[in-house]
Amino acid sequence: MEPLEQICSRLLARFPGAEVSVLPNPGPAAQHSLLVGRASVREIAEFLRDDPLLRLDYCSNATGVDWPEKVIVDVTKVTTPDPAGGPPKVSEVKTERLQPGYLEVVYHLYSMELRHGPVVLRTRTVNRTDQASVPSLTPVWRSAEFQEREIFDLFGVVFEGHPDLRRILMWDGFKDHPMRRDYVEPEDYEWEPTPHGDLVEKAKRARPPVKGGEPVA
Amino acid sequence: MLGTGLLQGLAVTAKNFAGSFHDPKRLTTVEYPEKKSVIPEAFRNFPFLVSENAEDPMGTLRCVACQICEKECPPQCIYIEKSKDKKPDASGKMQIYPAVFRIDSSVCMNCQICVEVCPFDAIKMDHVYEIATSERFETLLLDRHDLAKPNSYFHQIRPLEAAEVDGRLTAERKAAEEKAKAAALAKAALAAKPAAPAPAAPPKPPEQA
Amino acid sequence: MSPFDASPLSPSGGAHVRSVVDEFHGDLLEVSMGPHHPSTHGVFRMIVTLDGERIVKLKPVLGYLHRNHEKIGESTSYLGSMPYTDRLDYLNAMTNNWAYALAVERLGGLAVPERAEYLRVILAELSRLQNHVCLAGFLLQDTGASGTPLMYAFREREKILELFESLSGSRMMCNFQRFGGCRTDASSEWLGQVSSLVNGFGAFLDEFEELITGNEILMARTQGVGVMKGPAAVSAGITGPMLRACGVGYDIRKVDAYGIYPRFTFRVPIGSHGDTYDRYMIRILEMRESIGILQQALRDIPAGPIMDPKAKLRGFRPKPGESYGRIEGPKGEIGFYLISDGSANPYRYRVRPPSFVNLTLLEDLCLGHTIADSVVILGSIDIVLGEVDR
Amino acid sequence: MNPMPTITDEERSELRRHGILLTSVEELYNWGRSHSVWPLQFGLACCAIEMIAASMARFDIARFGSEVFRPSPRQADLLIVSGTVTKKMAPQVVRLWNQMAEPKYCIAMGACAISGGPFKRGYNVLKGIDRFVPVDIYIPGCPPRPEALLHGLMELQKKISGQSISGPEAPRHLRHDTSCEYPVPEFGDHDLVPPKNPEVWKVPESPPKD
Repeated sequence: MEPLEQICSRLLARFPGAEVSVLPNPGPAAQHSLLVGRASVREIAEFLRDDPLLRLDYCSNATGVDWPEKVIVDVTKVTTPDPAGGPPKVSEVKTERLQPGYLEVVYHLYSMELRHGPVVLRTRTVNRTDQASVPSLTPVWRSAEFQEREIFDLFGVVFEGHPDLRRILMWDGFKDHPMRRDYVEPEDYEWEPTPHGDLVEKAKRARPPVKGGEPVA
Repeated sequence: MLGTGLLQGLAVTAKNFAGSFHDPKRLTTVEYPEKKSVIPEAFRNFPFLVSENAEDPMGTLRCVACQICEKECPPQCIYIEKSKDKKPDASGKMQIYPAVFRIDSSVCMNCQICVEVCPFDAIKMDHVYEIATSERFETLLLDRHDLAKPNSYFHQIRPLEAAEVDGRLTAERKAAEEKAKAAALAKAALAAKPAAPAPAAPPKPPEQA
Repeated sequence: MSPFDASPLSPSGGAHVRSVVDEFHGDLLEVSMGPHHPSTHGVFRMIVTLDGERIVKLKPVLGYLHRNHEKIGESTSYLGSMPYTDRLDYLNAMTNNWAYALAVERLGGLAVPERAEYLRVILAELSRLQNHVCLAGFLLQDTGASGTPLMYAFREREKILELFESLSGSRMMCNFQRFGGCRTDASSEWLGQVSSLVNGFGAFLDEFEELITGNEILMARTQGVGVMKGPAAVSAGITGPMLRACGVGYDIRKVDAYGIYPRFTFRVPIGSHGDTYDRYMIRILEMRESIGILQQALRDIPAGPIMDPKAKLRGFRPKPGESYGRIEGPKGEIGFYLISDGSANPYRYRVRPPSFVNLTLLEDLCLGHTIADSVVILGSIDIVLGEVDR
Repeated sequence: MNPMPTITDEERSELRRHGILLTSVEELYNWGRSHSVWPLQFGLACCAIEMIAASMARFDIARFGSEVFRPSPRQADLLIVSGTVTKKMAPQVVRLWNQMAEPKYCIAMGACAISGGPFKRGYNVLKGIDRFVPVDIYIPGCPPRPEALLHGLMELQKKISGQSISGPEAPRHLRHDTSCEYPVPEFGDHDLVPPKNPEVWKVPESPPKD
């Protein structure tokens, strides 16, 4: 299969103005991915599926990843020349910036016809609350149908153009998206004889210790 | 001809039926509870704590309450509280011991990870599986008294592994003794030389994680 | 909307609405099959709309065994997730272990010694044997052959489980693979037992096929039932024996050549009709190929270490990055997608379950058939709910 | 009034050896009940495969009179909860239990059915079926061996044989003050409503022993 950079430049030539970039994977697996903007992900997916050199006709895996907003501390080194003529002083300036949270959808694409892959396709929502939507790729690869429903259910990503977007694993009246990292479980800890971590506190709260009929503070 | 396949299949069934009266290959039933199937040595069900001495199980537990298994246990069904004081272990070294050691056998997934991560060969997997009970809270929460089983029992259920563990532990203890002896000798030698610039390093404290 | 309109589920349009249902406009009956139903292989539910006895609409309802595998995997160490993978597809702990180990080895850049690779192949193929033989038994149970074929299948399965137990300590939940190798080494005695089982397995398969393959009732129940076409299957991400039954020769053992599979000569059976009978036959033929792989592996297995010396059991913290590892499980492509942020727990832990994706086409396969056929079709998909719902 | 003359178990077995069968209505009734326990054909997860294995030729649950796995709860006496009960499945399990006719028994097979087991940390996992259904026998293990299930079944038979058919200790179905209907939980916004049945689920007052 051609390298990902080449696919990326071909995509940029074919879809001018589309947001496409290669997101490197620093790990030893070196499975780099194509980061595609929401607006053009459907056309790009169709191109990847139909291009004779790629023929990525099989979408193996579709999944969501939750990236909550976080504070990133940028450390920049500032060199100030010493007025006394000595070696220049190097000081570190820390600037904090808030990286907005977003939900990411990852597709692993293979070609059954040409037997190559994977190409990892990623796309992101604007935020995690009111604009958590991306176009559905179910019309391109039907195997995304259930998997996108699962992402909708567990992460709360809304897939525009999905033919049947309902909860799939949890019941219909369920309100939360439990795979998000800030999900809080219902409290249910009356009997925890081997508690660990934050369970210790929760177990105590659910069942205050009793000694001789009197609650112990 | 229609029905040949059916008849062929019935012939196989008949062969198996007849065979089930005499052919040991087709006699598969193990008549539990009168007869029990042979349990392989590797079989694992629930963990137990190895104690050196059957008479004083609490005093001779190999466990030093290092809490590695507690941390690594995937379903988090182990709960340990360290003791405040120390007791001599099998080789006479002063060690912390578990004041509370609980395993919730109604949560345990029999995965053997506690055994693999234990650096002291203190926790091993048991073979007992007849533990159905009608009382959940009392019976299924195992404390250290329920969990302690002597090394002789370990030898009985897992002879190969127990022999290997015993050999290794004896070698380690011997090496530790020799090291201690050598250290003592060196110390004595140093003490004999009053001009020694610095005292010898203190003996290494008992290994803890 | 008329119930005979194109199902909104199918992006391909209404191609699957058969003329047979167009002729009648009788009252429709909605039946909820499951989650407690003897032939849904666990807690699976289908909401079936019937016209007479014919299915006009079928909606699978999942999640009755959704036990939060992925959420737990994100709060557990890499090692701690290994025993959980046993419980995904609980018939094939060994292949689940292998897929997970493969993903983590890619994430951490670990190598696997040769002997461990051979052991993995042996265990995976044994796993495939017992999965397929169970599937054949369950499928026949669903067609109405209550008891006998399933009994014979379980008789053989027990022998394989005994081998698993004597090597790994547990019949089903093996927890055997480790990152960079295997947990314990197999003795030559154990390998001898495997070899005698493998040599006898062909005779069992002959007997099993004699019992059932030529059976006219089975043929009538399965031939031409639930026909799947290759292009639809590829688009729907169907993998494993299901895909190969409709003529697409895609086997990850050949395509990805993971482990040491290129060293073995084996064929990939391909069906031509894509119906339920083909799906049954593919499994029987795959078992025969597995026997060949096992014989080659048992012949060639070298002596040596079984763990990568770089690998350590505790405190595994891979560098930030991600990896996707997949293998050909008995049910199809089982993959694990991991994102590491450098800590002891994975940031994202995702299982790509074969039977979940294979269910995508269930409605298309069942439309126009009778409700009794839907049970057979579901049986031939070979789902395990532990993996579908996770 | 003189106390009723009683026969010890030793005397009874001694008589039985001589070919004399002495029995009471209670003994006969319990013997009949305990040796024809028909389980519901109901599998949830991994343990269900071991349950199937127990009913197959090698372990042969038929030797205990329990091979008749009934697909309908109306015909079954025993609910073997074999696997993880999720919150989505819990109402259905309770409904099945309600549909079974008395006398009925429940075996919680495997860690998940007892307490949620390894999956108890999951947001969709019920921490033990005994929050909604009274459980007679708990079989720990993940999964328990088929022999362990047979052992659990024998424990259940023992329990049935020990029941008296009158008085305050009588089993549920012989009393008028108890119901065999249990409230079925409903799906809420975040959890089951109610999350447990306090009539059935009684946590011990005393903290766990050392």
